Amino acid sequence: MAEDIVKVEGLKAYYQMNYFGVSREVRAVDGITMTVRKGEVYGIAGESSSGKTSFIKVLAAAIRPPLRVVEGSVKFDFKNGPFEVATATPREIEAVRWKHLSYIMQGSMSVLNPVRRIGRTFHDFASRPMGLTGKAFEDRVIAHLARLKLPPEVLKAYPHELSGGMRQRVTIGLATVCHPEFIIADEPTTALDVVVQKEVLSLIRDIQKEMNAAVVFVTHDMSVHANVADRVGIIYAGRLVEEGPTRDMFFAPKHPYTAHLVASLPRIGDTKQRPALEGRPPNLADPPQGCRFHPRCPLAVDKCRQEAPPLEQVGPDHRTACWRWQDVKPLVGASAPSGVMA
Amino acid sequence: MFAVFRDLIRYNAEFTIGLILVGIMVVFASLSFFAPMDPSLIYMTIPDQPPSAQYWFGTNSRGQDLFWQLSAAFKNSLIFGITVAVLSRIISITVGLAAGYLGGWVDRVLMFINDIFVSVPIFPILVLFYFVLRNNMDSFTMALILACFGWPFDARLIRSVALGLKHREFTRHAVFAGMSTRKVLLEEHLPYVMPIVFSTFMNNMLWSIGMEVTLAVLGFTNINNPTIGTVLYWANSHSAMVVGVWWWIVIPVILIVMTFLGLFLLAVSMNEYIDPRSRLRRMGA
Amino acid sequence: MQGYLYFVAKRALLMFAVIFFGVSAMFLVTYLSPIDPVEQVLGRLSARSNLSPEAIAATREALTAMFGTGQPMLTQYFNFWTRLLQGDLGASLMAFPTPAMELVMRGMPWTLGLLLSSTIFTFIIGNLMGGLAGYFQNNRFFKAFGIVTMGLQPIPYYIVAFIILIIFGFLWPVLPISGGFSMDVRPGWSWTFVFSVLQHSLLPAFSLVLVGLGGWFIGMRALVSNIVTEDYVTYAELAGVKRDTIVGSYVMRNALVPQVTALAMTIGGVFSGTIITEQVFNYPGMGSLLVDAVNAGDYSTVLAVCTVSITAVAFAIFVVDLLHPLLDPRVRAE
Amino acid sequence: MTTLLDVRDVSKHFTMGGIFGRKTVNAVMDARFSLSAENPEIFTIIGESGSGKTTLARMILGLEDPSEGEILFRGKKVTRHAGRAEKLAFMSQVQPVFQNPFEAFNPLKKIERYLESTARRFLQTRDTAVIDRAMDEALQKVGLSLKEVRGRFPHEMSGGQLQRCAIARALIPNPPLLIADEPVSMVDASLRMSIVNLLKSLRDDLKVSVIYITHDLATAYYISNRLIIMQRGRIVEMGDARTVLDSPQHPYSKLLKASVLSTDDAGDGKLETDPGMVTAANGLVGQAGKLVARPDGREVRVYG
Repeated sequence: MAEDIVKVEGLKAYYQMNYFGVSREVRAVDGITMTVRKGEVYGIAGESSSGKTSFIKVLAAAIRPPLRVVEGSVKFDFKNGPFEVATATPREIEAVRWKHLSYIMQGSMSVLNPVRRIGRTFHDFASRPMGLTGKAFEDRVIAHLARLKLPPEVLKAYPHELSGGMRQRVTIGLATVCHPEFIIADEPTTALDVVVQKEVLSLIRDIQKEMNAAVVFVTHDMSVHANVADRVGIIYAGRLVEEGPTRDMFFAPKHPYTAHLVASLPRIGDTKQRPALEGRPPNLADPPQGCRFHPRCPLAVDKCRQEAPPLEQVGPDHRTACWRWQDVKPLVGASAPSGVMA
Repeated sequence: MFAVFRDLIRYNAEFTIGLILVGIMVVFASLSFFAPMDPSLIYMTIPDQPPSAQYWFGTNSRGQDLFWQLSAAFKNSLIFGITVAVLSRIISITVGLAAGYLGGWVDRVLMFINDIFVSVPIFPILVLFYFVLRNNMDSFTMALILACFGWPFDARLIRSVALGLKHREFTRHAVFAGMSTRKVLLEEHLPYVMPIVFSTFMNNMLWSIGMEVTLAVLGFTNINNPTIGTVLYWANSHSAMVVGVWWWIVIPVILIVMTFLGLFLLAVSMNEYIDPRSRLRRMGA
Repeated sequence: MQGYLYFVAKRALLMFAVIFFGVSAMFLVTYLSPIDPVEQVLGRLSARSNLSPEAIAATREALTAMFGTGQPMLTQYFNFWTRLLQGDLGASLMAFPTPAMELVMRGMPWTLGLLLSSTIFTFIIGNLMGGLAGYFQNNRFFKAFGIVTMGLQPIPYYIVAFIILIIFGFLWPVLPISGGFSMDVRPGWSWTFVFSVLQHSLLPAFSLVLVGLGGWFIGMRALVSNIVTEDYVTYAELAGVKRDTIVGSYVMRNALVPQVTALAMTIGGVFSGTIITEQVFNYPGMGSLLVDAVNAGDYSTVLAVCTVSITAVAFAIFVVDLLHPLLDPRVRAE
Repeated sequence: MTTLLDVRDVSKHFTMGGIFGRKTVNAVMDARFSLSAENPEIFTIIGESGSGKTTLARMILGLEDPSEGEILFRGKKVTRHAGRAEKLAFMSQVQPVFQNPFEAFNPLKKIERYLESTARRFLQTRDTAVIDRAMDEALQKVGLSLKEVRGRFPHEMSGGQLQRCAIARALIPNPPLLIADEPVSMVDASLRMSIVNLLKSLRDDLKVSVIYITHDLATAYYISNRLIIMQRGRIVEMGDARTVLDSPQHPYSKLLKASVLSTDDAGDGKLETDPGMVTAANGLVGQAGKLVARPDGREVRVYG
C-alpha cells in the first residue's frame, strides 16, 4: 500500500464571526480524520454548506479569518520534508505552494485575471516555483500545454477569448505545470457541458497518472466520483460519515446517506421509481444532537439521537459512522458486479 | 428599517458622528422658526460686536445678530438642499428603474440623454442662467435647475442595480404572478435601490448646497435671501477678515464644515452598510 | 480593430451630441429669458462715454445678427449656430473692441493647464492611495490618509480654496495667492517666467487636488475591497504570486477600468471647480473671465466662455473615453 | 384530439453589436413540435449551453417573439406584444418554474406574497378565505401547507422547499402547462429526486403537461414521455424518450449519450470518448439537413 501524502487528524475548523455585535460560530469542519495516499484520487462528496469547501480550504493551507483551525492537525509529507498546515508560517506555506501543493479552482470564467494575457498569468504563477525564466520557462510551459492539447497561441490570448472548456484546461495547466505532488480540484467541471466535462475529467485523470500526483477531487456530483476517484469520502454536516473504495461506496454503501446519494442517481435504461430524501441539511451553527443525519434517516433509533457514532472500520479500507451500518442496504437494486462485498 | 438604524448607531461610529452633526445643524436651523427678528432686516443691533453672552456668534457689519442670521441661513440652505435632492431623486429613480427594467431602445435613449447631462459642465450653465434671469433667479428656480443636472450619476447607479434585478428569477416570478410593471418596479425593485437612494440623497444635498454657496459667494444669486452662501458673500464684501471681524467668516465656515462632514459621514456609512461585499469583508477583519 | 473603431465612433457621436445639446440649451436659455440681450448690452454700452457711435452701431449689428430679436425662433437658432461655427461671438464689452473669442482663447491655456495638471495628479495619487488602503485595510498610514482626504472631500471647492487663501495669505504667506505670474516678470519662454507661473499655480492646484483626492480615494478603496474577493485574486494568492504583482496587476489594474470611466464622467464637475478656484485666487483663466463678464454684463463673453467650456469638456471626455478600450481587452473585442 | 401547444417552424435570430460590427446569431432554427390537450405528458427539451433550449422556452412563455414561424397555444398566437388582459389570460394557462430556487422569491419579501398575488389575479377574487384556500391547496399538491409557509422569508427555507413553493405558485391558476427550465440543476443531490418525482406526480395525478428543459439525460429518461435533442439551435432528434435515449441515431445524440457519466462501472475510471464521435457530431453544426421520420416513430435530422 502506498504511503500517505497527507494525514488529517481530528480536524476542527470553525467560522467565528462578529457581525454588528452578534457573534456566531459555525462549525464547518467538526472532527475529520482521514488520509490521502500518494498517487491516488480521493473524491470528496458533500452538498452545499456541508463543510466540504471549508475542509479543502484548510487542506490547501488557505485558512483566513473568519475561518480558524480550532483543533487537530493536517500533516503533509512532501519530498522536501513534512509540512503542517495549522502551524505553518507564511514562509513555509510559500515554499510549498504550487511546487508541491496546487489547486484547481471552481468557475473557470472567474479564476483568470480578465485583463491579463494567459502567458503573463503562467509567468506570475509558475516562474518562481519552477526557478525558470525567459525562453527556458516558456518552452516548458508550451511543452506542458501541448500535453493538455492546447496550442501555444493560448499564451497570447485573454481569458474571454477562450471557450469554457479551453479555459478550464488552461487552469488545469496552471495547476499542474510545476508537477506538484498534491492537487486539490474544487468542482472543476460543474459549469461545463457534459461532452466537455468528460473530456476535462479524463484529462485530469491522465495527467494525474502521468505525474503520479495525489488529487483530492471535490464535487457534489456522485457520477463524477464514480468515474475519477479511487476512494470516496462523504461529508455531511461537517463530518466524514463514510469513506471507502469507489466500487464499495456505490455498490455496498454502509451509511444511509451514501446509500441515498447513490440511489438518487437515475440511469439511462432504468425507470424504476427512485426514492427522494426528505428534510433539509442541518444548520451548522446549530447542528442536531447525536448523529447529525438522524432527523432525515429512515433507520434512526434512539441511540442515534443521543450519541454521535464514531468512524468504524467495516471492511478493507472502508469506514463508516453509523450505529446501524449492518442494516444499510442499497436502496435501488443495482446489479453489483462480482467481487464486491455486499 | 428602524433595526438598520439602530444597528448603525450602535456599531458604526461614522454613522453616529454624522447623525449627531446633522442633528445639531437641523436643531440649529429650526431655531430660526422662533427667531425674534426678521433675518432679512439690517441694522437691528450694534454692528461688529464679537461673540458674547448677549450675541453668541457676535454681530456683523450690517448690524445683524449672527446667531439668528446663521440659523435662518442654514434653514434656507438645508431646505434648498432637500428640495434639490427630492426632485432629482424622483428623476433618477424613475429613469434608472425604467431604463434598467424595460431595456431595449428605452434604455438606450435614456442613457444617451443621461450621458449628455453627465458631460455638460454645469457651472457655466448656472452662471448663464443667472446672467439672463438676474433677479428672477430665486432659490426655487435654482433648485429646479440643479435638480435637472443632479440626477444622471445616480440614475446610472440605480440602472445598474435594476439591470441585475431584471434578470433575477424572482422578477419573472412576479410577472407570472400577474403583477403589473408598476408594481414590479415599485414593490420588487425599489426596496433594493432604496439604500442607494438614501446615500445619494445625502451626497446630492452636499453637492447642491455647495453649488449654492459657490454661486452666492460670487454674488450670482438673490443676495438678500439669507443662505450659507450669501452670509459669506456679505462677509467678503465687507472685507470681514481684513477689518478683523473674523467671527463673521470663521463661525459660518466651522458650521458649514460640520454640516458637510455630517452629511458625508451619513452617506459613506450608509453606503458601506448596504454593500454586502464590504460587509463580508468587515466580518473577516 | 473594428470593435475599437466602433467604440470611437460611438463616443465621437456622444461628444457631438453633448456639444449640440449644450449649445442649444444655451440658446434656449437666452431665447426664453425675459431680458432682451441686444438692448441690455447696448444700454450698458451707450452709458460708457468713450465709445464712438460707429462702434455701438457695429455691436448692434453683430448682436442683432446673432440674437435676431423679433425673428422666428428657428431663424434665430440657425443664425446663432452660423455665428458660432465662424467663431464670431461679437466684440467683448469689457475689453471693447477685442472679440470675445479672443479673450476666451487667452484664458483657456491657464484653465486647461490648471485642470489637466491637477486632475492627473489627483487621479494618480487618489487611486494609488485608495487602492493600497483597500488592499491593506489595517494599515494605519492609509487609514489616516483616508480620514484626512475624506474629511476634505465633501467641503465645497470655494470653502477649501478660501481656507487655503486665509492660511497662505494671512497666517503663513510663503506662496503667491493671486494672479498667474508676478507682475515684475515679462511673459515669455524664460526661466523666471516659467518659475513664476509654476509658483503661482501651486495654491490653486493644491486646493483642487485636496478637494478631489477624497472622491478617487473612496471610489478606489471600495472597488479594491470588492475586487480582492474575486476568484482570480484569491487564486493568485493561493498560488503564492508575489504581493506586488497581485496588488498591481491583479487588483489595481482591474479597478482602474471603472475608474477611468468615472474620470470621464467627472471632468465636467472638475471644470466647474477650476473655474471657482480661479476666481478665489484671481487666476487669469476662463473662470475669472466668466465672473468678470457677468459682472460687466458682457453678453458675448459669457456666451463664448460657456460655448468653449462645453466643447472643451466634451472633447476631454472623448479623449479619456478612448483610453477605456486600451485598458479593458473585453471592450476591444466587442 | 385538440392541440394544447403548437410550435410551428419557429426560428429566432439575435443581432449582436450595433451599426458597425453587426453579427447575427441563430439561437433557434425551425423548431416544431406540438402537445396534445388530452394526454398530459412530460415533454423534454435536451441541449447543452448555447443549444437554444432556453430561448425556445422563453418564446413559449411569450417573453420573446419568434423571428419566423409562430407558436399557438390553444389556437391563439403567443406574442410578447399582447395586451395586458390577453397576457393575464395566457399566464393563467401557462406558468414557469426556473432554475435557481434561492432566486425564485424576492429575499426581502415574504414567500406568500407571490402566492397571494397569483391567486388574487388569476382567480379574480378579493375574498381572503378563497385566496387562502387556493394557496393551501396548491401547497398541499407539492407536499407543503400554508401553515408551514405563511409568514416566512425565503432564507428560512431549504432549496428543495423553495422550489416546491415556486411550483406551488405556478399551480395556483390550475394551468394545463408548466414550463420547467432546468428546475433541478441548482438543487442539492439529496433533494433533486424529490423535485423530479414531484413533476412526475403532477403529470400522473393532476394531469398537468410539463415542458422539462434540461441538459441531464438521465433524469430526462427517468420522467419524460417524449423529448427533443437540440444542437446549436436545431432539433436533431425527436421522439419517444425511451426509444431515442436507448439507441440514439443522430451523431450528436450518440455523443451526448456517450458523454453521460455512468455509475455502472464505478471505480473503473472509463473516461475515454471516441474522438471520431466528437468530430462526427461537430461536423454537422451549421448544416441544415432535414428531419425525417423513422418507422419507430422518432424523427432524425439527416443531411445531404
